[in-house]
Amino acid sequence: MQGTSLTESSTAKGIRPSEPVSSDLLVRLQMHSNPDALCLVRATVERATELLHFHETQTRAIVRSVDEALANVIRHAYKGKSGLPIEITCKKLRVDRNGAPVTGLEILLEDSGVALDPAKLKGRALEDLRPGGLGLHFIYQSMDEVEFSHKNGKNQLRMVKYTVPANTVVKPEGE
Amino acid sequence: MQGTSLTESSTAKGIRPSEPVSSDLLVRLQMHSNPDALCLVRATVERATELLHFHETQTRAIVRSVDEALANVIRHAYKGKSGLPIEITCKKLRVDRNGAPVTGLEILLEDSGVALDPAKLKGRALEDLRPGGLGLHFIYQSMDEVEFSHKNGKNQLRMVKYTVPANTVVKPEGE
Amino acid sequence: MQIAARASDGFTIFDISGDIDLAHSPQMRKALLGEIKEKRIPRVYLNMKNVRYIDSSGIASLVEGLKASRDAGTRLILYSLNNSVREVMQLSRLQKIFEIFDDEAQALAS
Amino acid sequence: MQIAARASDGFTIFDISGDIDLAHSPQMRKALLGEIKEKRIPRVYLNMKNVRYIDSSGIASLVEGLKASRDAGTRLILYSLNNSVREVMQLSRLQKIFEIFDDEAQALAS
Ligand SMILES: Nc1ncnc2c1ncn2[C@@H]1O[C@H](COP(=O)(O)OP(=O)(O)O)[C@@H](O)[C@H]1O
Ligand SMILES: Nc1ncnc2c1ncn2[C@@H]1O[C@H](COP(=O)(O)OP(=O)(O)O)[C@@H](O)[C@H]1O
Repeated sequence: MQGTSLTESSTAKGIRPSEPVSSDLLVRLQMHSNPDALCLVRATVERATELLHFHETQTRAIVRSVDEALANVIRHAYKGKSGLPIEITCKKLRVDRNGAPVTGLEILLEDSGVALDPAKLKGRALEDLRPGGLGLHFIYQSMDEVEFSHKNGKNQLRMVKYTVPANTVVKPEGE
Repeated sequence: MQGTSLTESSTAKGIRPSEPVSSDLLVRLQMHSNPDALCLVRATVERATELLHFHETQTRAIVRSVDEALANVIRHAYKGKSGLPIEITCKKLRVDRNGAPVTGLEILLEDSGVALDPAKLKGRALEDLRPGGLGLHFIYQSMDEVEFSHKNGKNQLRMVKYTVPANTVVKPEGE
Repeated sequence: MQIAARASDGFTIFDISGDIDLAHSPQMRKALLGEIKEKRIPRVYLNMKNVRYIDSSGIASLVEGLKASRDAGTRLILYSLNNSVREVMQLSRLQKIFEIFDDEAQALAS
Repeated sequence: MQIAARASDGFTIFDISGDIDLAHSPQMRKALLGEIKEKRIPRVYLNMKNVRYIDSSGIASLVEGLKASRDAGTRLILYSLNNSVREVMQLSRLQKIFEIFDDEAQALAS
């Protein structure tokens, strides 16, 4: 017996091959600030990472980061109030910030909650055995780029992970 | 040993219980008419059905219907052209069209492709062994309500499935 | 979807895994028709054990394969279908049209 | 998430399955603290075999449980952690703080 792998990427019969589009949108999700909806986002992000051929450990790290970031939006930006809008945009990146060819997943979270206090964003020392304060730590440990910003009255959190670590890894100070 | 099930629905610590919101939006997805994105939608819809406690067989039937309907949008409404917008809205229904209390999942698909020809929407006789023409059959077999419409220049397909079959099941004629 | 071929004297086994959907059914179709129409392999087996999902375009590709094998006077044999794939076969009323076996041993012995 | 209790003389086993996330960690926390703080059960076991995901709020609830058990002079024992849960324990640097065993037999024998 001889093994031949026939895996290839192919377009569907009768489907014209992808034309170059301005953005490489994978999917955009709109949800309400309801903890029950987190499992939907985790599933979507998991599949998006599979599409980009991330390893299992990387997939879990990305899913965890998005989930923790959304939990923070619900608990902190929206102070636990449900029914408020959150948007998650997943894009495929083909170049890093220096224009070098890469495969990356960019995830942009947007909410209209209270703007965050950058001083609180460092996470905490883990030596202290107490509940809470782990979410940001997970995110900073897992993602290659993490940027909080406030634009057009919205909080934005942009996270990027590359399939192979990029040359330029932006980590917050103190990590 | 004695077995006690502790399952209950509960809100997170520090989270105020859900306030009544006008709509029961679970999630809205925006994607491009790219076959690769179908797997993302299937994963999201699968979790949405789990959230509403559909049985496994029902879950598969719903996921299949959404997937087939999206494939039709890509192949027929957009004629295989990629990069064009599709929107999928998943809502939880608490009452059926007669106001009777139910648990249902409503899925609304919207595209801006060519309006469809109602004459073609009947599916085909299965006796004829030939490839193609199965998608609509799957959808009509699986969902409790299936409605095609055209509003504000957009094609809309509204599909509903109830956890227990509703009294009023709207099936297209001929089914 | 991933598809790998195990070729032997007189037959080929395709081990398919993942989702056979609009994005991937053309790849399966190409593999099937290559083995059936071009190489005219007497028996082509599809191991569906790890197929998580199949859509109507995947079913259409299987039907095309079946027709090609009938034309060529060869066999197309499916085995290890999970519930999801079985349901789709039933919905399409194809479970009696295809040769379907429970597992590889039964399929190879058939 | 689903949580079911198997209660016996001197210990309780919680079989947890699914996702321990922001929506469900309060339910696990309540179950844990009830057994540890209120009932003061000497050994509380968490069977994590079917836990698909745990987030930082789930970890926080486990830490609360651990603290409560230390205060009460009882034990909280975890077993059958999959890769996903193990990774989160490591990220939180908690893998050495908790009593963690490979499977139920080893946990019960400890
Ligand atoms: N999206 C956000 N909006 C506002 N504040 C935030 C946000 N995310 C994190 N923070 C702040 O950073 C702190 C640390 O967050 P984290 O590490 O996730 O732990 P925890 O949420 O358990 O406190 C939070 O307590 C909060 O003050
Ligand atoms: N979204 C749509 N827009 C336009 N036409 C459609 C759409 N969905 C289905 N149709 C028409 O209905 C027919 C039957 O669809 P279907 O049962 O899914 O099988 P197939 O797509 O394989 O032909 C299609 O061939 C097409 O003409």
